[in-house]
Amino acid sequence: MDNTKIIELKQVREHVHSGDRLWIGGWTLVRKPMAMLYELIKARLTDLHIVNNPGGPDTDLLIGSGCVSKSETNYIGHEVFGHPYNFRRMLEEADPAMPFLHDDWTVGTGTMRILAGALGIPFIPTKFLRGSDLLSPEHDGFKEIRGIDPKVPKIKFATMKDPFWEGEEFVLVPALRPDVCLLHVQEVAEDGTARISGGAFLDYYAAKASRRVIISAEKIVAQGSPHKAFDENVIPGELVDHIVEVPFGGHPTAVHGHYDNDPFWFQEYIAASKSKDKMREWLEQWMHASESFEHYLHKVGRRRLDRLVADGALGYSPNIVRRLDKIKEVI
Amino acid sequence: MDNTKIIELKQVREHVHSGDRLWIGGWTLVRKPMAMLYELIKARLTDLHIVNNPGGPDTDLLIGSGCVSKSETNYIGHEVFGHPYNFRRMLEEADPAMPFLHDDWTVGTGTMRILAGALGIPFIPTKFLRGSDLLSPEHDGFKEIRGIDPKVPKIKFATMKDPFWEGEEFVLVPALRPDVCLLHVQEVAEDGTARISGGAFLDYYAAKASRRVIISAEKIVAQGSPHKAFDENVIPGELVDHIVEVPFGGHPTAVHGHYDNDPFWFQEYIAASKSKDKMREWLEQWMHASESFEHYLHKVGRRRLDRLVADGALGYSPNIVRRLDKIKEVI
Amino acid sequence: MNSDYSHLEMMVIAASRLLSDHQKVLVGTGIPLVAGALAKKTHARKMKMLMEAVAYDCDPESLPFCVADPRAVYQTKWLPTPVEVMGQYLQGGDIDFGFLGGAQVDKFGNLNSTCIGTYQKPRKRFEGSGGASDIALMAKNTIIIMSHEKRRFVDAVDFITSPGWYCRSLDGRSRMMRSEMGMAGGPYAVVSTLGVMKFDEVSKLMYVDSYFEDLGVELATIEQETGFAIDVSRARPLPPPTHLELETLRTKVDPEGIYMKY
Amino acid sequence: MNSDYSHLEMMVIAASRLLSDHQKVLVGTGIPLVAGALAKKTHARKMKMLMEAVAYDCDPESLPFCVADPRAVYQTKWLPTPVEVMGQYLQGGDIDFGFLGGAQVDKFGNLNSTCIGTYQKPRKRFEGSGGASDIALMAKNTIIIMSHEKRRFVDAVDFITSPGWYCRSLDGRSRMMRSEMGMAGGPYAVVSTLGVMKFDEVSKLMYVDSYFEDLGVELATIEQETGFAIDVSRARPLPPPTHLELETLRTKVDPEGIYMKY
Repeated sequence: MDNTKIIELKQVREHVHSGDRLWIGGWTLVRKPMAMLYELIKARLTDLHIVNNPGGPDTDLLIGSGCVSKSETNYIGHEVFGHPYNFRRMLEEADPAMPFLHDDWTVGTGTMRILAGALGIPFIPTKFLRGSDLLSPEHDGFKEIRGIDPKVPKIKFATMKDPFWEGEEFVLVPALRPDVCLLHVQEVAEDGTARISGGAFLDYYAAKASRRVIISAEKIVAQGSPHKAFDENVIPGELVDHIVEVPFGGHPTAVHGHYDNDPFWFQEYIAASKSKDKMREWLEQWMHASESFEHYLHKVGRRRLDRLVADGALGYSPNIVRRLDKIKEVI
Repeated sequence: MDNTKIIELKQVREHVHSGDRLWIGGWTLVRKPMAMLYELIKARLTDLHIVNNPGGPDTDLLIGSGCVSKSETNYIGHEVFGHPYNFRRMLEEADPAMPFLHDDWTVGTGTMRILAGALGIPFIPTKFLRGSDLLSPEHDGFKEIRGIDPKVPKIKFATMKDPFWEGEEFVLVPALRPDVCLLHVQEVAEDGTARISGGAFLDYYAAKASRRVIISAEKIVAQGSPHKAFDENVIPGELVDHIVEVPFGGHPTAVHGHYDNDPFWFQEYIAASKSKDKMREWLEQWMHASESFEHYLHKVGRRRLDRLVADGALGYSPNIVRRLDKIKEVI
Repeated sequence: MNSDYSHLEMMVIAASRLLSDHQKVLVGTGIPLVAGALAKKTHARKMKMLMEAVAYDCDPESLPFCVADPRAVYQTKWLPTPVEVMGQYLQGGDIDFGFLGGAQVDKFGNLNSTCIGTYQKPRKRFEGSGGASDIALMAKNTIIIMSHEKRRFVDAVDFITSPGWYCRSLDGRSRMMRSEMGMAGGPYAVVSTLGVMKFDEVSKLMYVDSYFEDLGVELATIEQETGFAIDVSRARPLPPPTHLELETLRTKVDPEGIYMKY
Repeated sequence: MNSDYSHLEMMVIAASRLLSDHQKVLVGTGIPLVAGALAKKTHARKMKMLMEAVAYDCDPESLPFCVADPRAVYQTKWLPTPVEVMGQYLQGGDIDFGFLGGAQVDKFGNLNSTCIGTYQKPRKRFEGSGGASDIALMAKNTIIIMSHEKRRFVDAVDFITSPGWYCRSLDGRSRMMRSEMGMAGGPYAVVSTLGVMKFDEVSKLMYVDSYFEDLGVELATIEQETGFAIDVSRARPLPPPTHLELETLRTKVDPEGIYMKY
């Protein structure tokens, strides 16, 4: 087996560029490719155009790091852990020095758009969006750059009457076409074949729709028994350009069968993200002052990581405390 | 576990009606729900509207039995075994007593159409069909019934310019909306959850897009270990209305891991299908004079069936002779 | 176990009572998940609970933190992606109940989870729709669950993220009744910390259907905490939690108090 | 092993030589499958062979009988459905070579697998497109493989199932050059029982690129068996099969002679 796809974590910087439309795999708090994103932050990338649907700490953090100029997604947040203060601040206190455009969508339309991207068709009809202010032309967050920026669809949506069946009015939405797709999975084979457990979300579709695909995995494995394994092999190696082994590479998000969310990280991060100054300190300490991801994990500490480790049968850790207001009682 | 979905094979007749749009699962020579189709033939159903893509001996046989008045599919044939003489005869020697309309499609568009059906959207754009005579309005096989028959889309296709990206001209094709979907699978759980190995083809999509779903299986099983099994559970029980256990229920088509194609069946069937009279005799002998599917299998004979049984590791039988012209040399 | 109970608990219990066996219920992250899990573990064992990211028929042993949590897939029989759950089941019209929260709800059941103020210059920006807009549009019925405060129960939401009964027209320029737009579904109930609201068959305006009398809630309290005139004439007291409901909620559904904040 | 070989074998070997490592090749049922398997087992081990119904990277131990045959999935690493193979990989423009047969081919490489005579009242009806039309349209290159007979190599096919270089316009009323319609791809070669034909860069007309001289084929034979005037001026003899090619075909790819009819 050739292993020419294997890279070092730091090399991720060579394959993601300022201005790229970026799909980040996983789902809000789960299986986010955090270690790879940390590299982009340390490389001080700018002008990223976020297209993942939805976003979690990955997206809020990239925004707070000044890496993002555009996002079109359905949600940015930390679920019950708390609010996405970096994202909020960008919209509530627009900063002329850091232009940021946001275009709102929904999970249903984000799904249809990346499905259209995977199918290689430029648009797809959907029943979603009707009745919502999201459809109103004045709420088109990319209004001012449509027809100008070639990485943005010329219009946000179109409507048409179904000519085939009952003649209902339908909404057409444009395909999502990410330039680069970053995923974190449980296992990847040397040829790039990715194995995911506990839900693949939109990872396969995003890999198919993207021009470049980089996968970090808890473990790089030899191909193993193909006959047995094909049900778990979610993404064919052919789609994958580069792979990198990063144990705990999804920290602080949860990776089914490996580890759970790290509530300590969220407690500290969310507190810091409430102000620009504290956020700057947090970035300095956790990103720029961490020479490597190993160094970052060392700072997190073995004791905390051990606590996150998933129970084999359950797929998650029964030991973590999931209420930030009660964390101190326990560790 | 309630088992209210389990029916007898003969009850299939109660759930499929003359005039239904019928999706038949599997693919040409593989995993066709033959035992259930035999019931429809014995019940002398008429006016079926075949929408499966593609068809094999299942479709040619239903046509030869006089059960079908309309088909919209991309292929009807027996692959290398021989030609679909019943289908051919219907088009080459139109019989006013047996009106039959056929509308030609492609695997790509059949796939997009059933995908649209599963998504609940009335149409979908596709890159396929351009450049082909299949797009020409004069070759619309359902021309005379469009706008009249509510089970047929009002138009065959539409074209439009992509308003979002490069402005390419696109073809829109209508969703397929089967009334009833018949599938044959390896295992089905009592709640209807279907397990398929060796390729699911379009079975899941068809089940999702259809109003009623009936599944025959080599074996009905208790639910088993759900955590372990979910990768193989292709169709959720919720979609499934009725299930029936029929060992060899896919004969003479191949069922991965269970048995292979029966070349003897094809040899005899294809020879008979070359003339109307011989076809009538074949139907009498193999369909109407077989009181039950067990009786049919008994006529096929244990020796022939044993020879078809798949090797566990390979998934197919290494023992069958696949050249009809050489069959006699071997058995 | 404490025999006292909170408004939060009563809200979740009242919501769970609206669900029953043989329904397919799509639950959003947060409180809806708690109410769904409670129904499934008490009176609606055969209810199918779906989550937008991953879960088709989910009966978690431990409360999922979000709709993609590994806890949501434990022991599930089929593991879909959002293409199936949202693209096919929800868009296909197969979901009986959608279960949503939000920052604001108005008298027509429109929900806002986008922003306060204008969209272009929001005073307060929220996380965004997630799947809420889709669920409110395509589920056969929607249940909204939300703390009852005047700033949340408003005459008209600042932004219609998720359409209720009187919502945005397709050209984005006016507002129309949902039925005029050929949209099925619509809000069935709003369950709050004070009671359960429903919508008038004809006017589609919110009214009080029942209230938590056992917790000392009076109809005047509801009127006071609602930012528009609300009909309370049809209201009746809701029976307090049963022992089974409270015990299941406290010991099996949310023993950590993640949402119930014990 | 016989050192003689047949026209059929030379056709399959000539076709397999057109494939190489690192290509993604979508093969149709029948002879294309034999040629694909031969390439994969000789000089193109890393070629990915796809089949429309089920196979993504297929290297069967026993020749599949059709594109859904259990033999096609033996040892594959990823098991797609037609939604992935056709809807995503082919439609997405990811297939390097499409490999097709048919009943008729014309001088522009249009293929007919639908009918002889008119569509409405065919003299002879065939099985239909299957995936052929899609593959001919969306693969980056198409290889056509077909027995060389005058009735098959025609001036214009009775029905354009699969578009070649000069095909049907979008309104169905006229014919246009493929490039004018914004369609990529197109026929790269026609491999027959007599030789290998290609298409002129400018005129897009079929010409003879090489012929099976070792089997006694003369250019006059090809002209005779072709139903339109064909340019033979560029033709050169094709090297006969190597020992490895013949032995692999006979002992590993089609030992049963299913397609080679020993």
